[in-house]
Amino acid sequence: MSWVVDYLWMIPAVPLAASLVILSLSNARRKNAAALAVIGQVVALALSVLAFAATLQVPGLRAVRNFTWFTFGEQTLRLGFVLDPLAAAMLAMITLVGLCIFVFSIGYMAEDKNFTRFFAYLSFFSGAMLGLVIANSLLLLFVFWELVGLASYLLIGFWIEKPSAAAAAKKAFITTRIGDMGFFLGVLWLYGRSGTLLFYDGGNGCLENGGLAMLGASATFIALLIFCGAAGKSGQFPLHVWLPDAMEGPTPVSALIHAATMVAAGVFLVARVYPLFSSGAINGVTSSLTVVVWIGVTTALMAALIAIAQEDIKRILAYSTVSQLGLMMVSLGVGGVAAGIMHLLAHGFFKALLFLGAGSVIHGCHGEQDIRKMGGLRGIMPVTFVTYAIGMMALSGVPLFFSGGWTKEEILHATAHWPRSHAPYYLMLAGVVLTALYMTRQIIYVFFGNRRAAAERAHESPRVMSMPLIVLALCAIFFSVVLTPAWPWLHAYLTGEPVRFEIARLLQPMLFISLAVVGAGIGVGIWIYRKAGVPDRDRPAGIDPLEYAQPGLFRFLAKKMWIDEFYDRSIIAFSWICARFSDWMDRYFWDGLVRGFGAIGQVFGTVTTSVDERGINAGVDETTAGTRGLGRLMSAAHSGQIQTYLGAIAIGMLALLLLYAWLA
Amino acid sequence: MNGLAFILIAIVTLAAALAAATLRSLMHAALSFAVALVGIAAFFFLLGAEFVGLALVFIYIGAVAVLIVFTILLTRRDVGKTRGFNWGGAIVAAAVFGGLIWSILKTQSLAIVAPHMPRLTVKQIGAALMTGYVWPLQCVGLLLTAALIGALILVLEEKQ
Amino acid sequence: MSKSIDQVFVNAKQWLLLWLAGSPTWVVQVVSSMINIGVLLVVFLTLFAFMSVLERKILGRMQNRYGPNRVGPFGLFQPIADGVKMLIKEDIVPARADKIVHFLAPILIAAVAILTLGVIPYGRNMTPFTIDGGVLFFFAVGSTTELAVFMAGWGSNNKFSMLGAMRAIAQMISYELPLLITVLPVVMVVGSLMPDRIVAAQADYTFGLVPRWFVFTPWGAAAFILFFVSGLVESNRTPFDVPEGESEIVAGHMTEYSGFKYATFFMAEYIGMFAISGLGITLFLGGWHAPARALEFVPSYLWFFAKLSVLLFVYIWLRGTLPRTRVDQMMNFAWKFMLPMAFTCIVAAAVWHYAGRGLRGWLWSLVVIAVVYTALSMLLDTRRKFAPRVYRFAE
Amino acid sequence: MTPTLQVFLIVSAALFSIGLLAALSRRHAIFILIGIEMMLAAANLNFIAFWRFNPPPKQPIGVMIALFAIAIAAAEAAVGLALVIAVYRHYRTTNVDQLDQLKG
Repeated sequence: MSWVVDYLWMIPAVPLAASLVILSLSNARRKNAAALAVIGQVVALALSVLAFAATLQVPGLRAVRNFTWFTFGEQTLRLGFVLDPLAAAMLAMITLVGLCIFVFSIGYMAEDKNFTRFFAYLSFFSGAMLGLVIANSLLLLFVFWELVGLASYLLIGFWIEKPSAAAAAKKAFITTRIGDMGFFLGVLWLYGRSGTLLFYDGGNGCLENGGLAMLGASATFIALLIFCGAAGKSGQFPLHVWLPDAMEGPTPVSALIHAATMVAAGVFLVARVYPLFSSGAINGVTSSLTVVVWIGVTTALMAALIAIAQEDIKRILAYSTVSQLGLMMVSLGVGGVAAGIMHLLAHGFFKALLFLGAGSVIHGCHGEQDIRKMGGLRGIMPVTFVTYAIGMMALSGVPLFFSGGWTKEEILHATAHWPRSHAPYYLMLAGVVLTALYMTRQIIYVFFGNRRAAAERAHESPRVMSMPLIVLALCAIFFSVVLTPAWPWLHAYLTGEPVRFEIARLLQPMLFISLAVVGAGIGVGIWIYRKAGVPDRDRPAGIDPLEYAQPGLFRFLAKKMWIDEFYDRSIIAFSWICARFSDWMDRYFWDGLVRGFGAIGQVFGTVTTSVDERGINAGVDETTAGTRGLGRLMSAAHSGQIQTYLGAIAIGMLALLLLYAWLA
Repeated sequence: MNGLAFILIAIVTLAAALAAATLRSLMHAALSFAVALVGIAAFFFLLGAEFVGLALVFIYIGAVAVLIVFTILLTRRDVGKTRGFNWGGAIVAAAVFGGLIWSILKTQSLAIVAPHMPRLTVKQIGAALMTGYVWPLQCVGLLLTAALIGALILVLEEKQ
Repeated sequence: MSKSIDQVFVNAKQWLLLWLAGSPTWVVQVVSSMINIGVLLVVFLTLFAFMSVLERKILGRMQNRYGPNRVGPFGLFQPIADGVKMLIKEDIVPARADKIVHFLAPILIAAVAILTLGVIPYGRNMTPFTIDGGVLFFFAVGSTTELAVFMAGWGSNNKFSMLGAMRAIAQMISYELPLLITVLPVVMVVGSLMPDRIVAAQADYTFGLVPRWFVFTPWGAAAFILFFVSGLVESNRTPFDVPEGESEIVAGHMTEYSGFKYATFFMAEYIGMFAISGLGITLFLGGWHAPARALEFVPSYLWFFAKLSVLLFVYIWLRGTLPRTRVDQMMNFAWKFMLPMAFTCIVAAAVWHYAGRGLRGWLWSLVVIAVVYTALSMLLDTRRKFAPRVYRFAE
Repeated sequence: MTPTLQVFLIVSAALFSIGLLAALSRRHAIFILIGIEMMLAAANLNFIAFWRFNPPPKQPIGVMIALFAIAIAAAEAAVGLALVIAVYRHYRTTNVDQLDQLKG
């Protein structure tokens, strides 16, 4: 079945080609654009399913197709594609979620004037991501990585006319660049050490013993550098600032970024180059992995906390994404790669669901995004409500029925057995609580209680938007079938182990723990926010209960812990000062030098001119006069009349002729 | 017979050519130009190059002459006031003619009669065009296309 | 027996030329060409006369009225009466006209029309002038018509004449391309420009009954239709008689002509028609060959003239049936449909040739033509042809 | 008498000079074009004549050159006349004496 890998390149090629074609379409051909994009995605989905099927045949299959890109000297730079369970699962998830999002955006962007451009970018985005997934060379992966970045930039800033959108796009681009810088350094270093960028190359790829042996100790640093890139893309702690701002883009874009493509890339990258991280591990712990763990923990907690105090429906989801990514990072860090990826996949489904649901809400509320202005929407938009509730349950990890729950359990399970320390485990538990809390808050605000300003004119979204929601909701539920510990099919599939069914494993302590935790979170949420949005005792309607109780803390959280401000004060201010300084240097110091030279030149100039005036000119004038006269004479010949020239030519020809005749 | 035909054709051709060069009415000049071309085609026939002759008639009478008369028509308002005649040009032309004649008569190696030659069939020409001269043929085709487009663009009226 | 009947005219000419035995060859050549020209003139002028009266009679039948039926039996002497009338009519030349041009135009146009007759094989060994590039000659000379028409238009210094001439030239030039290009496939397949060779190439019969005429191949059929339409245009016949549309411009370039000159134009038009039809017969309809081997005993020239008269009847029929097209419609048709189809015919002929000229080639070329035809007819949706009328051709 | 090569050359020389005359001495641009065309035709006549009067080469070079020359002359005529029309549209004249913008 490994022949499939030879045709793997088609999966990214189809959407990319589609996007190129769409770009060439005029703005009037909206229908064709959408149709093309969706068709491209469907084809990609079909191909991905084929690839997936191929991997099902052989457990733990890893088919590789390498080719030489170019050769310099005796060095050959080789690229390649790989098909393994990781890639296949990602492919399937991305294409499926992507398809839903595409269909959804047909409805969501219906009134937008740059409809075609939007779909071109969408196809481009998903194509780039697919390429990233199947890349078997760190370089190729990096290329697609940057393409993904570009696509995200284009899409976040899709509404260019909005300055905030443009700013957000820039922020996203630059922030991720900072990460990619480290990534690229890592790539270079890796190439310098191991001489190959291929992951799997029959034993001497850089992720196989052959390559890893060459790396030795530097593996840690390379891994960390690469992790910079991952952190940038999937919004880990120092570089997470761009992700919430990315909400400026159209909601389907946010869905795509958060669920399927952009942020998944970071986690996927770590999972892909996991051998680098874990090389030289003492019972599954390396320094690089520890860093990953702690960064993940920080991110998860911080984001969850911030999410509690946000008012924008999409920002809340954004921060939840950040925290979920942190969760995945932790899981990867503690060695639960499969768990992390499983959560990534599950998260892909339900986060897309949530975002599209939020999009549907926003669409229904005519562009209102402030949850305080909504409320009581469950009657108005039932489909959205039900699906959104499912998504919320999945996200907050309600066990047994929702995919999110199982994957979270897996992760907690993995975290609990981390030898280094137990702190991450407990912190993750707290994170789960917080997640449940803020999701409860949001859903109460949006769907329950009294109808507030924006909810008055609200309406349910058209079918083209609700269908994807339903599909994704079903995915979010039935995806859990392959996740249960009773039948951990996906886990087995990813790790390549055989799978067997044991109902007993269902009843493990972790189940009850998470039940308790999630229950606590939801309960607390309901208790706090039962009267949210309505005046309660002496609390006015506009004020959040938590804000009422703890204004300082709430403010701290609402201002995102002043991280942006901190960056403004510190990094940006510093660069600003540098700029000013160099500007000053330019203005005064260098300029002064130049002026000085100029002055010297002038002095010389005056001297020489005087010499000229007195001495040389006298002679020159006559010459010029002569030349001018000659010029007049010449120009007289240029009568500008064709026939004169023609006559001249004729005479010349005659002269030549006579000459020849005379010589002959 | 040949000589007779030659003399007739030469007289017709040269007379027509002279008329084309000197007639006052532009239209008459153009028409006599066409006649002169027919004469030249007749010369080609006389020299056993029927195909070239036919091509000449076809291209010049069918296309170029029509083009010329069309142009005359389109620039008609101007035809009236082009009465000038530049005698300097006439002198130069006469000088050139003299020089040519002199040099032609001077070189005795030209006073030869035609050797016997098998008739040149169209098939041969076609074969030559398609084998030895295929690249020139392509180039000419390209040139004609370019000329056509260029001419179109030149005479295109600005529609605004 | 049938042989001798077939060759009777040839033998007669030989017999006449026997009188010149011993005189230099060029005299013989000149005399024989004179004979040819004379015969041509007699035959085709008679044909023209009959054609004119027959056309009127047939049109009459088509319009539920008697045609001319007074002069002579069934009005057959009508042309003579017309001729006399034309001759004794006053010959008016406009005062401001360009006299010479005005005078030369009809002569030139008639001369051209008659010259084109010279290269068509009318029967076995009955080609008046056997030129190596006969077809090319036909077109080369034919292209001079445009100049003549222009002369007529310009010479008579009249806006209707000028407009008519412009229209005529515009449509002639536009339709000369399809005309030429539809000839190319035949030339390609036969590999010669000589009409006799082209006719000879269509001599044989498949299974002894279906003649190998090019019109029976898909490309040939398509090319013949295109050729015929272009021929209609070239000879300014309805539905393409825009240049002399009475309703718009009195009589086009013939407006200022009267009397015998007008008759000359008239004659030239008809003779041009004969010539085009003759060429069409030569190229596509197997020239003077019999439609079946069994009928070969009938003299060849009779076959030729039978085919000719059929084509002429079609001309008349069309004139009686179709309304006059609009100038812009005609131009669009020429450039957007005829030309591509003509090129397609070339391709189809090549396909036919390289697929072995058999049934396979037949089918393949059919496919090619069908595909392009459908594509074209989809591309230029005729609904837009009813747009408000625009004149760009006589400005 | 049968015409020798010289006679043909003389005729073509005469044609050439007449073309030159037309091109040099007439004011109307179209005359210049006609003259040039005539000169080209004369040149073609020379080609054919030389081809005919010399022992036959393997490829009919003279004929070929004449053919190509005719084609190119046609192109030249097309462009030239287009130019004339364009110039006329712009300056409302075709008198080459008045078209001396390039005067030095």
